[in-house]
Formats: sequence, structure tokens, C-alpha cells
Amino acid sequence: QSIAIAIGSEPSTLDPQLRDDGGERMVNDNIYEALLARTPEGELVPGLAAALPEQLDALTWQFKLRDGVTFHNGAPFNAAAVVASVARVIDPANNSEQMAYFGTIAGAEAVDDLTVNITTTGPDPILPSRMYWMKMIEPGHAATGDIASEAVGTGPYKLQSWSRGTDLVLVANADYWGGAPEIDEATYRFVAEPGTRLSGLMAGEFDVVTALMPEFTSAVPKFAAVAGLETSVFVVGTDNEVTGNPLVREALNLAIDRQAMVDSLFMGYAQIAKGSHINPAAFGFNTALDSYPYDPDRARALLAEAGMEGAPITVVGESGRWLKDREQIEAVAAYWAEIGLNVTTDIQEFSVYLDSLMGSGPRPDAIFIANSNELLDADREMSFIYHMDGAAASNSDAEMAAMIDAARVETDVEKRQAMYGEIQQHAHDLNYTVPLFNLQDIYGMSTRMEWQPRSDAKLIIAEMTVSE
Amino acid sequence: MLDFILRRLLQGVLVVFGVTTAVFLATRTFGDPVALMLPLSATAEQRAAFAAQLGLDQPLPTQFARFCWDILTLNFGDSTWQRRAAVDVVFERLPFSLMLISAGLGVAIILSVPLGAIAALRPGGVVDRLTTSVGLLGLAMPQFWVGLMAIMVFAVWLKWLPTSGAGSVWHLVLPAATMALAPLARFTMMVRANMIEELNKPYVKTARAKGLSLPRILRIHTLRNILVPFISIAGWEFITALSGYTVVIETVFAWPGLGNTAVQAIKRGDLFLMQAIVFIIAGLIVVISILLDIIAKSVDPRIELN
Amino acid sequence: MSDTTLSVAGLSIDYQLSAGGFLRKKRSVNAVTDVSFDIAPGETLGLVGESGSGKTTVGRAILRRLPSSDGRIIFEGRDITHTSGEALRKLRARMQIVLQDPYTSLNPRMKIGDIVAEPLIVHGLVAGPDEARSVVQDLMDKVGMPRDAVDRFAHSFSGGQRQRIGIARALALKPSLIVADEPVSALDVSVRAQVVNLMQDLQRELGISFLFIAHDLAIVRHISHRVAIMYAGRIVEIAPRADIYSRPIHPYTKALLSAVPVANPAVQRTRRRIVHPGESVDLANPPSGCRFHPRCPLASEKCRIQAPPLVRKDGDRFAACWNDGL
Amino acid sequence: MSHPLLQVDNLEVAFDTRDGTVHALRGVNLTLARGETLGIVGESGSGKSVTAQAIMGLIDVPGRVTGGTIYWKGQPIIGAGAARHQHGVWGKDMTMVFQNPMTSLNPLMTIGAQIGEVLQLHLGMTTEQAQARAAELLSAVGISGAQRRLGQFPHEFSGGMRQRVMIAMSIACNPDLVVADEPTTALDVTIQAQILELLAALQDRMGLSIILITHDLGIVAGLCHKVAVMYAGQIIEAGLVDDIFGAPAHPYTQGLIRSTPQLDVDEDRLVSIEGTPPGLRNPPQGCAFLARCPLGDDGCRAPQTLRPHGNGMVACRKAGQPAWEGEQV
Amino acid sequence: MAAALFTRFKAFWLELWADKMAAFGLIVIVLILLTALFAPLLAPYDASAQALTSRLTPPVWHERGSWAHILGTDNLGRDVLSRLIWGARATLMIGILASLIAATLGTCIGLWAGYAGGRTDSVLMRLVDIQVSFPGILLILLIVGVIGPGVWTLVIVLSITNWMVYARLVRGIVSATRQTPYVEAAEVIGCKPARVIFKHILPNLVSPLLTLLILEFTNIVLAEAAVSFLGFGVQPPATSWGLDVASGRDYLFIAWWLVTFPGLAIVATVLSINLFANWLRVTTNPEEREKRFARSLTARRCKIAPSATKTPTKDSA
Ligand SMILES: Nc1ncnc2c1ncn2[C@@H]1O[C@H](COP(=O)(O)OP(=O)(O)OP(=O)(O)O)[C@@H](O)[C@H]1O
Ligand SMILES: Nc1ncnc2c1ncn2[C@@H]1O[C@H](COP(=O)(O)OP(=O)(O)OP(=O)(O)O)[C@@H](O)[C@H]1O
Ligand SMILES: [Mg+2]
Ligand SMILES: [Mg+2]
Ligand code: NI
Repeated sequence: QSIAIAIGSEPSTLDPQLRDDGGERMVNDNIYEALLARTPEGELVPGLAAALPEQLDALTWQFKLRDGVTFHNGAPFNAAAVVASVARVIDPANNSEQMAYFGTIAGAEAVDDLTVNITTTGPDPILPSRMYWMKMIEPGHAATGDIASEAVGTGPYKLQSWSRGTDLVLVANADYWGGAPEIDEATYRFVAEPGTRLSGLMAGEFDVVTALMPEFTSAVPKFAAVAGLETSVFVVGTDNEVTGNPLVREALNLAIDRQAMVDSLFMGYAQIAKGSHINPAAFGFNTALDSYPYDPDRARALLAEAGMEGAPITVVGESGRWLKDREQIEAVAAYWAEIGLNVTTDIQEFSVYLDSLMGSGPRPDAIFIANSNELLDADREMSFIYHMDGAAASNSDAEMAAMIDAARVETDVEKRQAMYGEIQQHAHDLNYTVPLFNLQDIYGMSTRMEWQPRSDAKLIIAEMTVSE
Repeated sequence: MLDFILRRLLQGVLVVFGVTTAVFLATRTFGDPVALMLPLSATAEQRAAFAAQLGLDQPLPTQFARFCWDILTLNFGDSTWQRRAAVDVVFERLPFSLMLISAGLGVAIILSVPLGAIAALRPGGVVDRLTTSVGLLGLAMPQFWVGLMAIMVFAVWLKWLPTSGAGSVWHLVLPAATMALAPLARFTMMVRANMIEELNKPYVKTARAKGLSLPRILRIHTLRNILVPFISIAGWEFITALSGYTVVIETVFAWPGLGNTAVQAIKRGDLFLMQAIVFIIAGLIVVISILLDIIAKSVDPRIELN
Repeated sequence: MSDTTLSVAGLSIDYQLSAGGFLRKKRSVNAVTDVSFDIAPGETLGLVGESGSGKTTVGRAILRRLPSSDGRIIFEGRDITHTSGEALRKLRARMQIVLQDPYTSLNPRMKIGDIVAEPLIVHGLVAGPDEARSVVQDLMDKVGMPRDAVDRFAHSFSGGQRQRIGIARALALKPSLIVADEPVSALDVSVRAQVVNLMQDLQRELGISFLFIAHDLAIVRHISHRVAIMYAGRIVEIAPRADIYSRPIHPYTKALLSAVPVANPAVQRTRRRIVHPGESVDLANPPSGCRFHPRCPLASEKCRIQAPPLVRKDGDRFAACWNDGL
Repeated sequence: MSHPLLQVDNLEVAFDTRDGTVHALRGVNLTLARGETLGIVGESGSGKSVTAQAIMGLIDVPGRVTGGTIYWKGQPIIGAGAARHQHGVWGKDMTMVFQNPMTSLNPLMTIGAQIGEVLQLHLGMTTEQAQARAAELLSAVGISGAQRRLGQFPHEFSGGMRQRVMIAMSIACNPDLVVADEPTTALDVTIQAQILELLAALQDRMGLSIILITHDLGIVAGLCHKVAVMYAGQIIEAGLVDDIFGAPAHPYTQGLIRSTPQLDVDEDRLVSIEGTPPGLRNPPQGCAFLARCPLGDDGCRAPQTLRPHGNGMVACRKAGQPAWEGEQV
Repeated sequence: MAAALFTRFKAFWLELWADKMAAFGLIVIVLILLTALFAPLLAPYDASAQALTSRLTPPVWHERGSWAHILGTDNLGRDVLSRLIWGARATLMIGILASLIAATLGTCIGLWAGYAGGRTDSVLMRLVDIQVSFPGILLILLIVGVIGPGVWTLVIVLSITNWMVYARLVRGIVSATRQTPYVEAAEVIGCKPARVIFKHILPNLVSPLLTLLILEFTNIVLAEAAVSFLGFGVQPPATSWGLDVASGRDYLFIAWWLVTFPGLAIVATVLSINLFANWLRVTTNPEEREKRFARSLTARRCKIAPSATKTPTKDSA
């Protein structure tokens, strides 16, 4: 059996360690594997490792490797391969974009042929999550072969051919350690236009298309939706004149009819964020929090109490990068205008937007971002948005920053979980952000496809089946 | 002849250099390349390291000197997006663009000549009015609209042709047809107008006085005479298409041409790729216009190359 | 005031065919070579020659519309060879032009009155529109145009009438010299006579000098006092009218005269025509020596090597031919 | 049956323009015998070229033949009774030489191809035969190096040579009639003399008939047997050259001849015919020359037709009366 | 005076009316212009007023449609008709401004090159060559990418990439007109260069420039749409037809009206202008104009033109 998959962009390279590139991941996730894997529900399980790692000390994690695994070119997978893979990713000369995930890793050393110790620069409780992202390469091929266009991994699929611009074909790896996958051949096609992807699906050319818009769920033969990694949120500038007032910030949160937006904008394919913008699947998510209610009257009252009726605020955002980003921004701006704020919407060009989001200038009153959490650990949100020194942070709450710093190095799982819960409660009470939705990823499929997509947005062909 | 080619090539080199320099100045003086090229979450150290690696931290004149040297040695650096030599990326996509353009313009050329000629034979007649109206309509429809509609009709409903992508001749049909539409209209009208003008020339009277039939005059006499303006229009159309005006079609049909790559390069702030694209396309344009002049000369012996 | 209105000495003019540049030679063609003549006040000099012989070029050089590469042009006693800018503009008031094509030499978008008044206005010779109007009316009377013509556009007039308008425009500045470049070639025979008569009348009345360029030897004979014959950029013969027509010296003049058809069947059928083979000279690479030698029946070795100078043959007759008086 | 070679019978041609219909030809009558040379003179716009083109079947939108008939050897070829196809008349038996040799040849075809085309079409020659014959023809019109010349393009020829090529082309199929519309107007006098000699020689040799259209009375005087004078779309006088130059009968013809300056006579003033021809959109009912005619009176308002006068034909009530003061030349 | 104007207008209209398509084109253009001019009065809603609850309402004739939104609503519940009306304003303004700026720039350079001639001419024309060799759309995208999208960017960018054709046209006409005898005459009578240019040369440019301007305007409208389609064009909350098509294209399969109406508006505008310009082009060419007249006469006379029957056809000889 063979299927055709339409993805939004062609891999820029097949080197699995250099780029942070959606197209590359969609392909390489099937060719390469990491030491750890996740179940479709998000639970970390052993991958190329034989078991979950063991923490030897604050800075060292030990992985036992699966025995008898070979690369597609026949080379054995062993500790040397792991050491080489780690060394290659973190080599500054390679300037890997994936360093965002692996910044804490100091190195790896082989203990024996099937045991590896990975060391970190500081205590890093989420190292296992990080290792889920690190694809293991074959050192010999990486050194001498053309790794950028010839992929050699351990995964269930092997690269058959790649005609750049046209298509990329994977075939099943009959020798896969986990057993040969069901689908024999998968052809990727690269279609950037959502409309064109959709028409290909409807014309029967594609079996799977990514990033389907919610509206089209009624039009396609079959689809599957799953809670994704992205959470949309407005980061509020707490040092600004208007938004510095906690009453105003609360009003901002209460003014939005999130349910209406879910129903109309997302046709139900989104969850209202539960009081924070941490991904619900992530470690550290505070389940105790509840989502903000829609209470415009209370919002108006709060504004009145703060004496901020008609106060000017500027809402900053961009357009076209995330699902329905502009729609969300404009809808929210409209809600805020409704409770009596004088809202200016500023949709910025992306580089300008980046500067607004992460630059050193004054913080915007409210800036939109769809935050993505690939490591599924609350640390990402904590250090990026909540921590006062975070790149996208808009508060100057030193107390909270200290709490985050403490949690980051806490290796006791229970304690860490509790600390994160506390931080979230704190931020929730002070309305530092206006969390909106946990977005769902929707995939369009042909009728013969059977597949439950994963919440980490990985497109694993081995998990698909074709009914015929 | 050789003298002409040499002179034009030299001129061309200057033009190409001017064009590429314009890109250099535009990208270095107005924007921050580093911010564009690195991911959202990159740290300040990463940014600085990256800038240093690309030589972007040097003062502008130094950068420019390095840039000039690179151009001279035809070294455009690595595409930051694809992590390989920028020229490789360009030469990989260029054939797709050329294929699309040639197919589209080829169709337009082949169809427009008879259509325009027939229209010119009876100006104001049924064929004339029909071609003119259809032509004007063809000119009025935005390409992306035509493309989307074509996909709907021919690929989704009728399932005659693939919706998108490249790979076989069939993949080429819809994009090429969409691409052909506007040039077809322009060519047809141009052939018609020039044909009418040509038919008014004294030598046509001579030909008629010689007892030649109108179709024969058209075929033997006037057709050749409209060839020169036709070549220049077709060449112009080719150049325009090459300079990226196919990008809309490429987007709609997911055609892996250079236009799309250029958009990506711009969106991702891939300076080196951008420079390579501009350089190579400008060079191609120069070469093509020289070729056009030579072809025109071979058709019309009166033309002097200078 | 000197006794010659215009004196041209050794005039040569080159046209640049292509600008020099990188890898490219400058190419130029020598359109007029060593041309000299005078025109006295009130005199008409006819300038005849085949197409491309440089007649227009001489006319345009005199009006300083072309730079001359050699020689001098003296107008009313002043050397104007290098006049330019504002001085040249002033000079223009004294010498005027009448162009060949009456259909294109009038701006189709201007009323006749405005066309004729324009020189007065740009030289500030009239105080206001009323004065301009009355001057224009006078001019229209002078050239025999109806007075109501001033409010119409050029296209409503016939060729002859347009040519009169062109003459009126030239007259507006009361010039002392008018260069008329084939003013009647485009006109019909019957209309031609009107314009020729008008020009003669005006000359008698106003004492204007004419440089009258034409193809048509018969017309030239009618209107000129003296006639110059050009061949391939040189004057080959220049003499008073009677001499040229009755006793031409230069072989080319003879051939030219014999080739003119005469509207008299009896005469025309019996005329001895000297038909020289060959065609006009390619000025880009002219023949050596006398430029007429390839077509000349009398050509000798000397003619091939050395160009004959224009010398006085007898009386007021000058010719450029080694074969004396043959 | 002895039909005249060409007979034009009351030919009328009109052009549709936005400002009304131009009646360019208003009843033109002509007869031409084999071997004869007819000159047509008249001022600009009088309809000479239109007549020639009508004879050649070249009237095209916006013009149309609105009346009359043209007979070729007794057969109607234009007008009532004419067949749709006229095989071998135009281009073979009857050919045309145009005024402007610079533009009348296709600039992008070799001379050889342009001459050969006629031969292949009308005489069914092969390409080689046609080229060989074309070379002969070029030599016949006095172009040396004919073989080499065949492969050249018009721009490589001078004006006079191009006109020779046109003539070569027109005599390619041994025609009976050559219509020459101002064949030398664009040429220099010396070249004009060459071309006229050539035409005269060819006529002698081939027994051609020629219709020669010109402004220049001198050319007519030298070359033609008969002459027709056109004015405002009509022929107002026709006859033998000697008669008409010797004693022009129509006031217009008289004026035309008297206004032409002569090489050997000193006139003090030329006769000038004041005024302009009538517009052809609303041509006058009567004599078209009336407005400019010194002899005209109310009687001339009635339509004037060609009537015999002496050996020729004149359309004037006062034919033969001297119209302009001064002596006849 | 008024009467004279009226007769002229009537003559113009009569000639135009003879070509129904062109007349229709002109009417449509005028209507669209008026719409753009009176957008605030005509539009039923604010173009950016959104109502998420009523998003993607189909047009009124659809079963789910409503009279509240005659042409339906878009993905944010904004009224399509209102956006169309306001979009006319943006689209036409960008088109007109860009055309005018490009034309002014091009005309000045063309005049300069054509009048000065010689070295200046060749330098300026080389400049045109460079600009022409510059990959056009790349330049647009590059500039937009660097200075950021927006209405004004678009105007600037489209002007920069379109002036060359005016420069070439103007230079051609000027250097040709410079040779005409009446310009020579004007110079000989002592007119200063400024007077020669403005009084004698410029009037010749009016009609070809106008025709070119009109045709180029359509190109700019299409270019604006294309650039907006690629996401480099007009940015919300501003609106234009191109932007609406672009943002509606994702909904093509479920809300055809989002793409269709602005698309049709573009087609209608460009088509009408082309129809009219086509007629105008013929009208400004006296020869063509006469022929057109004669042909229509012939057609009206309902018989084959005599000349056509007399065309020699030697096909089967
Ligand atoms: N602008 C120009 N550039 C180059 N050569 C020119 C130019 N104008 C004229 N010539 C050449 O100069 C020579 C003289 O031309 P000129 O116009 O003076 O001749 P002419 O005697 O007036 O001819 P005609 O009788 O045809 O008007 C010709 O060989 C012509 O080809
Ligand atoms: N295409 C046309 N459209 C309108 N009128 C025309 C057309 N062709 C010729 N005419 C008119 O027909 C009349 C005769 O023109 P024709 O060309 O026969 O004159 P001609 O005697 O040959 O003049 P010339 O000596 O200038 O060549 C003129 O009044 C002219 O205006
Ligand atoms: Mg001249
Ligand atoms: Mg004529
Ligand atoms: Ni037949």
C-alpha cells in the first residue's frame, strides 16, 4: 500500500540536526528516531533507549540502549552513535537551530557499547523531554556521506528518492526493530497553499493533508483533530500606564467571549485555555485553575473602578503565521473595545513584530503570540513569558522570577509540579496574560485512511493504516 | 557581430552588477538581516555569533568590499534557509521556472499567430470581435483567480488533471495554461494590430497587384514582417515572466519554480539566496535580450546591431 | 552693412552616425565638404542637386541648427559660425526658414493666428495680443490669405495656403535672409506658381535675400538670380542663371539639365539626353578625387586622384572640373 | 472581334469617411489600345491613383466601386458581370509599378523571391526556373551582377535600382499592360531619365501598353501617345499628346501647361490658377472647375460630359477658348 | 460655450455608442469611480466592523442568506458588500496614485532624455535598461519585505516598477516630434526650449500618454491584487479587493462569495477599462478610426463590400 501526503513546505534539508523546519521534521520523524519516544497521548516512553533514563546525579543522566538496532545502511546503533549525535548537534560550528532545545546539554560519553551518560551544564529536570527531540544519526554517514540529501536513520521508513521540488518517497523498513510498518510507501508532496492542498485532497490525489482549516472539516472526506502544541495568548504589559492596573488586566480577561470565538472561529476545534497559557499536556500544568468567565458587565465595572473607561490601549500582532492569528487579534480587540477601551490594533510586519515581542524597547500593552511547547514542559512558558528576564516577558515581577528559577533546577518531580502550580496561580491572580485557546491540529484524510494524529504534531506514518 | 555580443555582454555585466548592488544596499541598510534569519527564540549570543559568522558585524564598506569580491568570484555564499550553496538552490529551481514559462509562452505563441491573423483579415468581423472580447477578458482576470478556478474545474470536478505539483507533463498543463492566458491575449492583439498595420503597407498592395491571394500574402509576406515586433514582445514577456511574475501561479499550483523560492528567500531574509537569485536572473535577462537582438537581426536583415 | 547678406566660406559638415564608445569606433559621414558662396541683399541663390547631395544640410548649417566642422559663416558682416545660446536666439530674428512640407511644418494644434504671432511673442516684438493681432492681419494680407484665417487650424487649408502661412511666419520677424528648403516641391504645379509668384513679389517689395533649395531646375531658373549646383556634398558649379542654363560647364550640370523633361512634345522627343550610368554617391565612403568621376564621360586619371577646386572659369562663373569649359 | 485592350466605362469609386462619402471617381471613361501609352495627369487628389487601383482591382475598405464597368479585352473584370475570380489577369496580363520604390517591396524578402513568386504563381515555374528567369529579368532592366543580386534584400538597393526591380517584376509574365503610378516621382532627375529610357525601351521591345500616371507634364510629353487630364474625379480632356500640348482646349489644361515653368523660356510671371479643387464629398453638379475658371458662367452649372473636340475629347462648353491672358507657349 | 461643449460631448457619445461594448465599459468605470468616491454614503456597514456570530453568511439569494448582508459576510462576519465598496476606494486610489506617480516620473525622464538627446539620452536610457533588467516582482517583494507592507509602500513600489514604459514612450515621441518640421520651425523662430517642449511637443503626448495611463492602470490593479495575494500588499484593517481575494481564498470551497465578488470587481474594472481603452486607442488613430467607421457602414449596409468580391484569389489557378 502506498499513500500520498501533502505538507506545507518542502524540507530544506534532510539533515535532522541542523534546522528547526516543519517540512524536514515531517519527513525525518519517520526516518530517524530519538532515544525516547512519546505515546500518541504524550507519555514519554523508551525509543532507541531500552528504558527511561536514570538520573545519576544532578548533572548526569544514564541511558541504556536497545540492542540489535541497525541503521538503514547496516551500521549498528550503539553508544558511539549516540555520543556522535549529541556532539554533532551541540557543536557550535554547526550552528544548529535546534540548540533552542539542547542548550543545556554539555556532552555525552559512552560507558559501554549500550550505555551512554549525558551530562548537562546545570540541573535539568526536563532532559528526557529534550532527548525526545534529538534524532540519532549514523556517525559514519554523517562524516562521509551526503547527510543533507540522503537520510540514514533507524526508523520504520527509509528514504527512497527525493526529487527536489517534486516529491519525496519513503519506503517501509522491513528490518525495523519494532516490526515492519503497515504502509509500504509514502510519497510526500509539497503544497504551500491551503486551498490547493484541500483541492488535492478532494480530487483524491492526497491521503493526508496537514493544517486543515476548521471550516473545511465539513467539506473533506475525512478528518481528524487533536489538541496541538500551540496556545494563543496576549501578553500584557504590566508596567504600562493602563495595563499596569491589575483591575484593567482582569477586565481584559473577563471581556472576551471565548466560547463564542471557539464556536465561530474554530468551529469548536479549540479548547479554551484554563487560566494560563501552559499547554495542558505539558508537565507542570496546573489543573486546578479554571478558565476566565465571560462577564462584560463585571469587566466594565472593573474599568470604572480603576477609572480607566475609554483608556487607550494598543494591541500588537502579526498576520499569517499562526492559524487564524489575525482573526483572533481583531476579534479580541473588538471585545475590548466593547467594554469601553479605546483600542488600536497594530498588525505588524513580522520582523517589526519580532522586535515588539522580544526587543529591548518598551513593552506593548498587549501582544499576541501563539506559544508552542515542543518539550511539553511548563519551563518553556515560564522562562519565555513569565520570567521577568524572559525574551517575551512583559512583567517585572522579581518574586515570580525567583520561583521560576528555583523550579527550573528542581529535580524532584513532585516538588517541581507543585512549584509550577503555584507560579501559575500567582500569574493568574495578577492577570499577567490573557490566555485564549489551546488550538487543535486538524488533518484532512482520504476515506481509506485510518489514523489518530498525535498531539505533538508529528506525522508518524507507522501509526497510520489504510483500509481497502 | 562578435564585437556586438562582447559589447552587450560588457554592458550586461555592469547592469547585473548594478542590480545586485541595489539588493545589497537595500537589505543591509534598511533591515536587520540577523533578526530575519534566526528563529524567534534565538538568544542575543546566538545572534551575535551568527552575525559574526556571516560577516554582518563588520562596517558596511568592508561588507561591500567582501560582497564585490564574492560577486567577482561568483561565490554567493550558503543559503541560510537551505544550508547549502545558494547557487545550487537557484539552479535547481530555475529549470522548473523555465519549463513553466516556455510551455506557457509556447502555447500562447502557437495559438496567437493564427488567431490574430484571422482576426486581422476581417477586422470587425465575428472572429475579430470574439478574439478581442475573449482576449480582453483574459487580460482582466487575475491569474490566481484563474488558477484556483482551473483547479476546481479540471482537477477537482472533472479529475482530468492533477491539482498541483510537478513531476509529469500532466502536472504542467494547468499552470502552463494559466500562465499562457494573459500573454495569449496580448500576443493575439499584437499580431492583429501589427497585421492590420502591415496589410496597409505599400508592399502589400504590390503583392496584391502581383495577383497573390490574401491568405498567401498573409502567410508569405506579412507574417515574416510582424515577426520582429513579435519576437521583441515575446522576449519581453519571457523576461517579465522570468523576473518573477510567475510566482502567483507557482504558489497556486505548488509549482517548485524560482518565484516561490524567491518569496521564501525574502520572507526568511535569506540574503545570500536573494542575491544569487537576483544576480542569476538579471544575467539571464541580459543574455536573453542579446539573443533576441541576434534573432531579430537574422529575421530582418535591415537591423543593425549596435 | 556689408554688401553681402551671407557669406559662406569653406563650410564642411559631418554627421555623427554613432557615438564613439567602448569597443566602438566613432563613425561619421562627411555630408558637406568645402562649400563657399555669397548671397547679396535682395538676391536669390538657387541651390540644386540630387537627393542627398547636402542641400538641406547647408541650409541647416547656415541657420546654425547644425554645428559645422570647418569653415566660416558670416551673416550681415558678423561671424556667426559659433554663435550660440541667447545670441543665437536673437540672430534667429534676422534669418528665417520656410520648410518643404507645408503639411507638417505647422503645428496642428495651434490656430493660424497664434502660429504667425509666435515669433513676435517670443522675441517680445509686440506689446499685447491686440498689437499681435494687427501685425498678424497685415502679414496675412501680405501673403494673400483671407483675414478670417487667423482663427482656423492648419488642417482646413490647402497645401498652397499653408505654405503661405509658413511664409507669413517667416516674414513676421522681418528677416534679411530666408532659407527656403524646397518650399514648393510638395505642391501641385498650379499651386506652385502661386507660391513662387508670392515669393518673388515679397523679395521685390522687402529686399529679402533667399537661399532657394530645390530639385526642380525649371523653378530654380524662374526664381533665382544665381544658381549653385551640388553633387555629393560639394558645389560643382555656381554661376548666374543665364550662364548655367545656356552654357553649363560641369559635366554633371550638363547631364542634369539634359535629364529635365520639357513639357513640349516636339522638343522633348528630340532632345539629346545625356544619361549617365550609375547612381548617387555613398557619402560614407566617397570616391577619391572628383566625386563625379565614376559617372563622368570625361574622367581622366587626374580626376580620379585629385578633387578639382571650385575656380572662376569666366565672368561670374565658377566650376569645379579639371576639364576646362568643355 | 477587336475589343480595345482596356476599356473603363463610367467608373465610379467612393470612399466612406466619418465626414461623409468621398466621391473620388465620378464617371471615368478611358480606352486603351494594344501598344499604346496613355499618360494621366492632374493635380493631387484628382483621382489618378484611384483610377489605377480600380483597374488593378485594388480598391479596398474604406473604398468601394459604386458604378461603372471595366473591360479587359472585352470581358468585364470590375463591375456588372465581372466574375469573382479573374485568373491570370491581374499580376500576369496586367501589372502595376508603384510610386514609392522604397516601400513597395517587401523589406524582408529577397529580390529573387519576390520576382520568382510571380513566375511560380502565374507561369507554374519551379523555383529554379523562376530564379533563372528572374536573373534574366534583372539583366533586362539593367541591373548587373543579377545572380548575386537575387539573394539580396531591398535595402541593399538604391531607389533607382528598386524601381528597376519593380519594373522587372511587372514585366515578368510578358504582360499586355503595365500601369505605372508616378514611377519616378521619388527619384532624382538623372535617375528618372534612366528609368524612363528603360520603360520606353521595354515598350518598344515587348509591345506593351502603358498607363503612366504623373504630375510632370514633361514626362508625358516625352513618353506618351495619348494623354488624359483628370480634375476632381473626372477626365476633363483626353487626346493625342501633340494636340493637347499644342492646343489645350480645356481652361484647366491651359492653366496647367501655362503654370509650368520652362527650362528655356523666361516668363516674368507664371500663370497661377487661384483657388483649390472642389471637395469631393459634395462635388458640384456642373463643371468642377467652374469656381476657378476665368471663363466660367452660369451655363457651366449644368453637368459637363466629355464631347469630341478636334481629335480629342473635352468636357467644357467653352472648349478651345483661351482662358488665360498672354501667349500660348 | 456650454452649448459647444455639449455638442462635442454629444458627438463623442454618439461615436462611443456605436461601439456598445466600449460604451458599456465607460459606464461601468464611471459607476465604479462614483462608488469609490461616495463609499461612506453607499456602504451599509463599516468595512471593518466584525460580527463573529454571523460569519460566513452566504449572499441573500442563498437559502441561508439574509437581507442584512446582501453579498454575505466574510470569515470575521464583516459585510462583503461594504468591503467591496470600500475596497474600490483603496484599489482605485492605489491604482491611480501609482499610475500618476509612475507616469509623472517616466514622463519627466522621457522628456529629458528625448529633448536633450546625445549622452544624456543614452545615460537615461541605460538607467531604464537597468531597471528593466531588475527582476520586477522580486524588486516589489524585496522592497515590501524590507520596508514593510502597506498602502503607501504599495504605491511607491508599483510606481518604481512601472515608470520605465512611460519613459520609453515619451522619449520615443519626443525624439520623433523633435524632428518634425513644425518643431524645427518653432526653434528657428527663436522659441526657448521650455516653450518648445510645453507648447509644441507636450500636446502630442497627451493622447498616447492617456491611453497608456489607462492601460497601465489596469496592470497596476492586477499587480496590487497579486501582491496582496502573496501577503505583501495592503494590510488590515485597511482593505482592497486584492486583499479580500487573498484572505478569502482559504475559504474557497465553503464560501465561494468571498473570492468571487472581489474577484469579479477586479475583472469588471479591468475589463471595462480595457474595452474603453481599446476603443480610445482606435479613436486617437485617425486612420484606424476611418476604417472602423467604413466597416461599420459596410456592415450596416448589409451587403458584402464590393472590394471584397473583387479580391483576386489565385489559390486554385
Ligand atoms: N541626421 C543625419 N544623420 C546622418 N546622416 C545624415 C543626416 N541627415 C542627412 N544625412 C546625410 O547627409 C547627406 C546630405 O543630406 P541632405 O539632407 O542635406 O541632402 P539634400 O540634398 O537635402 O537631399 P534631399 O534633396 O533629399 O532633401 C545625405 O547623404 C544624408 O544621408
Ligand atoms: N483611403 C481613402 N480614404 C478616403 N479618401 C480617399 C482614400 N484614398 C483616396 N481618397 C480620395 O480619393 C481622391 C483621389 O485620390 P488619388 O489618390 O487617386 O489622387 P491622385 O490623383 O493620385 O493624387 P496624387 O497626385 O497626390 O497621387 C482624393 O480626394 C482622396 O482624398
Ligand atoms: Mg533636403
Ligand atoms: Mg496618386
Ligand atoms: Ni479559384
